[in-house]
Amino acid sequence: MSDDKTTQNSPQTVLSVQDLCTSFRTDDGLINAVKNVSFELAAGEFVGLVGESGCGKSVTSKSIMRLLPDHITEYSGAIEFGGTNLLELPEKGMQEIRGNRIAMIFQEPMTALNPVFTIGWQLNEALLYHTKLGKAERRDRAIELLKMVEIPLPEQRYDEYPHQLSGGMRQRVLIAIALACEPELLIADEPTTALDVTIQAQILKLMRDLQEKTNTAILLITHDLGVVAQTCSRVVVMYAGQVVEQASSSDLFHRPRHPYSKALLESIPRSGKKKKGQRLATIPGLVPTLQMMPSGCRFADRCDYKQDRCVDEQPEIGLTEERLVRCHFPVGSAEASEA
Amino acid sequence: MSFVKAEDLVKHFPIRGGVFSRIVGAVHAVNGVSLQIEKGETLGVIGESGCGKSTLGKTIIRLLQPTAGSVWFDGTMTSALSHNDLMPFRRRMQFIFQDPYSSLNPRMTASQMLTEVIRFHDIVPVGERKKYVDELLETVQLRPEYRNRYPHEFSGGQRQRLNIARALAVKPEFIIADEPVSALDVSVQAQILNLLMDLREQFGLTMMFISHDLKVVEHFCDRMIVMYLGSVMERVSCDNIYEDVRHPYTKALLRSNPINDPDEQTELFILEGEVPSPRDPPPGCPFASRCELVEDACRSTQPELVTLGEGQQIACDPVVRKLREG
Amino acid sequence: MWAYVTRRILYNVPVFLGIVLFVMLALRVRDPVNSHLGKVKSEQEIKQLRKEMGLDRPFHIQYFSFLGDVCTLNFDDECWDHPGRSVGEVMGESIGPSLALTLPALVLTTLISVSISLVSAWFRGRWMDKALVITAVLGMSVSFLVYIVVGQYMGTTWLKEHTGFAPFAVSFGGYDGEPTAMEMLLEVWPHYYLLPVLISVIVAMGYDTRFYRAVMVEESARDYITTARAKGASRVKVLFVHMLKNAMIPIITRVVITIPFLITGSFLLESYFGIPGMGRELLTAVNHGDFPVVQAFTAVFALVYILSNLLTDVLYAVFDPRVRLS
Amino acid sequence: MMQRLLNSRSFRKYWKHKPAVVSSIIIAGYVIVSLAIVFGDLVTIENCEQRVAPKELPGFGLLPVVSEELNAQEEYVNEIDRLLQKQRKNPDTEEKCRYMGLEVVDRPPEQLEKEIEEYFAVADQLYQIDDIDDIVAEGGSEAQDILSKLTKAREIQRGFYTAESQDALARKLQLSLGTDRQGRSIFLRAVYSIKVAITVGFVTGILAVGIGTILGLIAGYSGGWADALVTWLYSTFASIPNIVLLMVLAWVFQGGEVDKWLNDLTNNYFEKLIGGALEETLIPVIIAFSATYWIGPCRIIRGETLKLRESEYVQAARVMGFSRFRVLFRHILPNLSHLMLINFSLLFIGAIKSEVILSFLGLGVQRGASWGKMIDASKSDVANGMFWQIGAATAFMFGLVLAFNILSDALQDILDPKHV
Repeated sequence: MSDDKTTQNSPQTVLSVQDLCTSFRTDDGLINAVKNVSFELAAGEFVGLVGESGCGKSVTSKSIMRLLPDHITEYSGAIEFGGTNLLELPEKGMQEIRGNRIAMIFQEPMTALNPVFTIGWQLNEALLYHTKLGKAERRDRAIELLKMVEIPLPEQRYDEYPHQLSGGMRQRVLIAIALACEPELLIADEPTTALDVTIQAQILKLMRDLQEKTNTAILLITHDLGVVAQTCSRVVVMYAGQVVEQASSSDLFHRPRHPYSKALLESIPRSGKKKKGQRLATIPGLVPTLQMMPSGCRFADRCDYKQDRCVDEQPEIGLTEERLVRCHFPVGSAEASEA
Repeated sequence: MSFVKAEDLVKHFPIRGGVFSRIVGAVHAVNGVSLQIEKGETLGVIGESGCGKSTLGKTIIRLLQPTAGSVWFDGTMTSALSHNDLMPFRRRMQFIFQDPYSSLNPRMTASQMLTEVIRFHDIVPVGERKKYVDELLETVQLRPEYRNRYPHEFSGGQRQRLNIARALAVKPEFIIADEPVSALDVSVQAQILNLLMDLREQFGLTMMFISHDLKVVEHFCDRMIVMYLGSVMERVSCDNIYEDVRHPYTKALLRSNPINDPDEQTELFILEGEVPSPRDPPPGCPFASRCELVEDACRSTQPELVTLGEGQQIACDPVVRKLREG
Repeated sequence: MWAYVTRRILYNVPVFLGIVLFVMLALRVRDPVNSHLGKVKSEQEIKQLRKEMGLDRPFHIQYFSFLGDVCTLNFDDECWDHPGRSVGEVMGESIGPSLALTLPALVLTTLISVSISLVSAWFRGRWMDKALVITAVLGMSVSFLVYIVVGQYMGTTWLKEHTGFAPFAVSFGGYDGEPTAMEMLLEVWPHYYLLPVLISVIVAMGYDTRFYRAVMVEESARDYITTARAKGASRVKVLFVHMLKNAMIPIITRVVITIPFLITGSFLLESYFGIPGMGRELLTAVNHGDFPVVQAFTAVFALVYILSNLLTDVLYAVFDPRVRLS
Repeated sequence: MMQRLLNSRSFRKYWKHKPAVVSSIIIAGYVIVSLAIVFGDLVTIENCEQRVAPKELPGFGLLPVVSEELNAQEEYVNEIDRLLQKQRKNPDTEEKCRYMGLEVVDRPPEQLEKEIEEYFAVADQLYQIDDIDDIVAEGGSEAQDILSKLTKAREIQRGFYTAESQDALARKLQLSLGTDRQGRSIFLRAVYSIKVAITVGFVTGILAVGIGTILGLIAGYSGGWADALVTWLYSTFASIPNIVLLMVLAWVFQGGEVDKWLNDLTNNYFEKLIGGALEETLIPVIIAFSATYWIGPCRIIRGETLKLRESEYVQAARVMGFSRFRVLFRHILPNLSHLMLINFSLLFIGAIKSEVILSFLGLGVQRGASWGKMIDASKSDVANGMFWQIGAATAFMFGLVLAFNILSDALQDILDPKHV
C-alpha cells in the first residue's frame, strides 16, 4: 500500500512520528542527530527505515522507545502512539508500553541477551511485567513462544543460557521475547546485519510469517536495501538525520525520486545483469558531519542534479506523485527536466 | 603452471582443554583446499562466517603457517621458505584487510606508514620517496595534502583507500583482498570496488577476493570457489552464475541472497539448520546436515571435487551422478 | 567445571613454590643470625643458633623442609624475640585480633560502597553522581595515615572533650582476665575495635566506590541492559536484577582479593591502635630481626593469598554460567 | 612536530578538560620546586634538620592558649640563656645564634644583651602568675595587664629574628607553619618532602613501568616459554601482599650488609656513587617499590600486546615482511604508550602514598624529611591539639595526589583508543 496524507488520522494508524528532532548535549554543544523526521505506520504494515551508517535511523528508533540516555537527550516534535504522545509520557507510562505494546529487537544477538540468566528466565520477565499469568502459565507461554520462533527442543532450551545458543538462535529468542506480549508495533533495529545470509533469510522469513499471523506492525531498520525489498511494503529513506523519501517499496525500487535514493540503488552490484568489469555507479564525496551540516539541502554536495537553489535553500519534504520527497528537483519531475 | 597455486592446504588451530591444557582437538579451519590462480585473473572465495575463507587467504600469504599442504607462487614453493627467504616474495604479494578501522596503525600518519614500507623494501631511491608517496595517494584517489593525517582523521572509505595504497606501495603482482568492502556503507562500497577494478587493470594485478557477498563476488571476479566448513564445495566461473551453479549449497546461497526488486520477490528460499562446528566437522560431506539432496552415503563419505568441464568443479556426489545419468 | 578448577589449582602450585623460594632467598641475603645477635653474642653461640635453625644446611634442604612446615602449618621454631614461644603460637594468638578488625571492616566497606555505587549508577551523569565521584577522588587524595591519626583523635580525645562521651579506647589495653564471648562482643570489641574498623571503612570507601561505580557504568552500557529496558523493565529491576547480577563477578573478585588483607590485617591500624594482630607481629619482627617469625608469616600470607585466588576462580564458576558450563 | 602535537585530537581533548590542565600546572609547580631543591639548593637537607625557632611554635598565624604560649616562651628563654652563656665563652657567637634561629647580625652585642634582659624581665613576671589561663578567661584589668606583657614579650622575641633582617620574608615563610618538637621549621620540612616524594614517585614510576613494559611486551609478543616465565614471575610477586613484600625488602636493606657487599664488589665505588650509606638514601625505598609495582603494568601490557599482536595493522606489518623488532617497537609499542602514561601516573600516586606509609612504619626514608615522617612525628601532637605538622604534610601531599588523581582520570578518558 502506498502512503497518503489521508491515512494520518485514520483509525488504523499505529504510530505517527511528527517532526521528531533528537539532539544530544555533548561537550561540543548540542548535536542534532535527527531533524524533522515524520512518518506513519499503519496496523499490520511492514515498513523499512533505510539509510547508511550515521544517518540517524537508530536514533529515531530509540527515540520512539525513549531508550536514549535521558540526561543528555532532548526531543521535540511528537510521537503519537495509540492516542498518546510518547515524548510526553512519564517514564512509568513508558515502561508499561515497552515490551508490551511496542517491542524492539537489536542488531547484536550475541550481546543482547543477559549472559547470567537462562533463556526461560528472560522470556518470563517480559511476561511477568505485562501479564497477569501465573508461574506455570508463564512457562507454558514461554515454551509456546519458543516453538513459534521455530527453536528446536524448546523445553530443553528454556533452561539453557544464551552462550549455549548460536547467533541465529539467539536472534530467534529475542524475537520471541519481543512478541511475548503481542505488541502492536515491533521495531527491528538491523536484526540480520550480524548474521550470515542463510540465517538472515531464515530470520526474515520468520518475521514475515509472524507478522502475517499476528498482524503486528513492523518497523525494520536496516542499511541493506535487499532486505527491505524482500520484506517491506513501504520504505522511508533517511540521509544525514532527515527523511529524504517515503514511498511504497515497488515505487522506490523502480522509480526513485530523490537523487540519493536513486544513487544508493544504483551503487549496488546487480546480480545476473552485468557486463564484466562494468563500473558501479557511486555517490561522490562524504556524508556531512553532524557538527557541520550545510544550511541548504544536506545532499547537495554529492548530488548529480545539484542547482544553485539546492545550496541556498533547504528543501521541505513534499508530496510528489503519491510519495513524499525532500528535494527541490525530484528525479523525473518537470522541474528537474527543465533544469 | 599457475601463477599462484595451493595444494591440499590444511590449517588446524589446536584447542587446549582438560586439566593440563593439553591439545584436545583442533578447529578445522581449512581442510585440504587446492586452488590455482592464473596471472591476471581474479579468483573469488565465497562462504559464510567461519567457513575458513580468511584463514585460507592468510595461509596463502604466509601470515599463518599451514598445518599441511603447500603454496606455490610463480613456481616457488613459498610455504616452505624461511622468514628471510620469503622476503623477496613479500613485496610481490600483498594483503588488504577487512576492517578499515583496525587495519591502520592509529599512531602513524598516512605518509609515515607508506614511507616505512617504501624504505623497508627500498622501492624507490631516497630522493623520490616523497614524490612516490604522493603518487600512491593520487592512485587511490586521496589528495596528497592528506599525507600528514592520522587514520582517525579519515572516513571509513578513505581508510580503505589508504590500505590499498599500502598494499600497492611495494608494486605487488598478487593481492589477496579479505572482505575489503564488507565493513563499508553501500555507496562507499561501490567507490572502493570501482577503484579496485581500475587498479587491477592499471597494474595487471592477479587477485584473490574473499567475500561473503555473492553479488560483489559475481561482479568483481572471473572465477570463484565456494567454501563451506573448510572445504571447497564448488568451483565455478562468475560469468553466468545463475545457470552454471550446481551445488545445492551454492544454490541455496544464491537464493537466500535478497534481490533488490520487491516485485520479483518470490517466496524466500530457506536453508534450514546451521553450520556445524568446525571443531568437530561431520565425517561425510560437511553440508550433509542441511542439504535437500542428502543421501545416506553423503553422511559417511566426503565427496571428491569432480570436474564438470570448463573450469567447473563440484563436490557433491548426488548432483554429479544425476548429471552423468543425463 | 571441575577440570577448570583443577587446572587453576595446578596453575597455582608453581606460583606458590616460587613465593616460598623468593621469601627464603630474600631473607638470606644478609645472615639473619648474625644481624640479630652479632653484636651481643659470641661466634660460638651464633654458630650454635645457626645449627639449631638448620641454617647451616644446603639451601635446597632448607627449602624443602620449610615447604613441609608451611604445607602442614607446623611452625615449631622458637621466636627469637619472644623466648619460649613458638612461631606457631604467636601466629595462632595474633590471627584472632586481626580478623576481629578486618572482617567487619570488609563486610561494612563492601556493603556501603556497593550501595553508593548503585546510587551513583542510578543518578548517572546528574549532580548526585558527580558529587559522589568528586568526594571519592578527594577522599582518595588524603593519606591513609591522616585518617588514622585524625580519626583516633576525633574518636577519642575530641569526642570526650566535646560530648563527655568516651566509647572508644585510644589504644588496645589488653583484656581483664579472660572475657567471655558475650563480653568480647558487647564490650571489648566496640571499645577497642570499632573505631579502627570505622576508620578503615572510611579509608577504603573512596577506592571501592569508584571501582564499583566503574563496574556499574560498564554494565549499564551493555546491550542486554537495553534489551531489558525495551522489555519494559523498570529502572529498579534493571539496576538490581540485570546489572547487579552481572556485576557480582567483578564485585566478588574484588572482595576475595582483599581476603589476604584480612589475615595480614591492616598493618597501620594494628600498629597504631596497638592491636596484637598478625600485621603488628610481623612489623615488630621485621624491626627486631626476628627471622623465624618473618619467614613463617610471609609464607603463610602468600599461602592465604593463593587460596583466596583459588576461591575467586571457584566463585567465578558459580556465578558465571559461561565458565561453569564450559 | 610540536605543531602536530598541539593539533592532535588528544591534545585538544586535554585542553578542553580544564581540571586536567589545572592539575598539570599544579604538578608542574611541584616538579619545579623539587628541581630547585635538587639543583638550586632551595632547601637543603641541613635546612630541614636545623633548629630554627622555639619548639612547637604554632603556625598558620595562630596562637595557642596563653599558658601554652608561655611554655613555649619559657623554652625560648632557656634557649637564649644557654646561648648567652656560650656567647661569653665562645668567640663564634654569630654562628651559634644563627643556628638557634636568632638573627643577630644587625645588632651590636650590647644591644642584644639589653633586649634579652628586657625580655627576661617580662617573662619572669609572667611566669610567676599561677592559673594564668583562668585569669585571662575572666577578663578584667589583671588580664589586660598579662596580655599587654605577653604582647611585649612577643614583640621583643620577634625582634630577634625579623627586625631589619634582609630575609624577613624568608624568615616569615620559614615559621609560617610553625615548628615541630625539635624546633625545626615545618614549612621547610614540608617543602623538602616534595623533592623526596617527586623523586620516589618519578623514579619508581619510570622503573616499574619500564620493567613491566619490557617484560609484558616480550611475554605477550613471543608467547611460549618466555610468556610462561613472565606470567609465573608476576603471579608469584602478585601473590605476596604488597606491604609484606615491602617489609621483606626493607629487611634485606637493613643493617648495611648489602652496602658492604656492594662496596666490596665495586671496590668502594658504590659508596662514592650514591654518596653515603645505602640505607640513608632513597634507593632501598625505590627498589622495594619498583620490585612490587612492575606487576600491574606488566599484566596490562602483556594483555594488550596479545590483543595488538592479532590486530589487523600488526598483521599488515607482518605481511610487509617487517622484522619482529620493527613490528614490536614501531607498531605495537607506540600503541601502548597511553597505557604506559596512565600506569605511570597511577604508580606515581601509589609510590607517594606508600612512601608515607613506609616512613610511618619506620622502614622508609631515613635521612631528611618526608611527609610520612612528619605525619608519624605528629602522632602525639594531635592529641595535644598541635595540628600544624600533620596539617602541613597532609595539605602538601593532598595537592600533589589530588592533581595526579584528576590527571590520570582525565588521561584515561582522553587517551582511550576507542575515542582516538
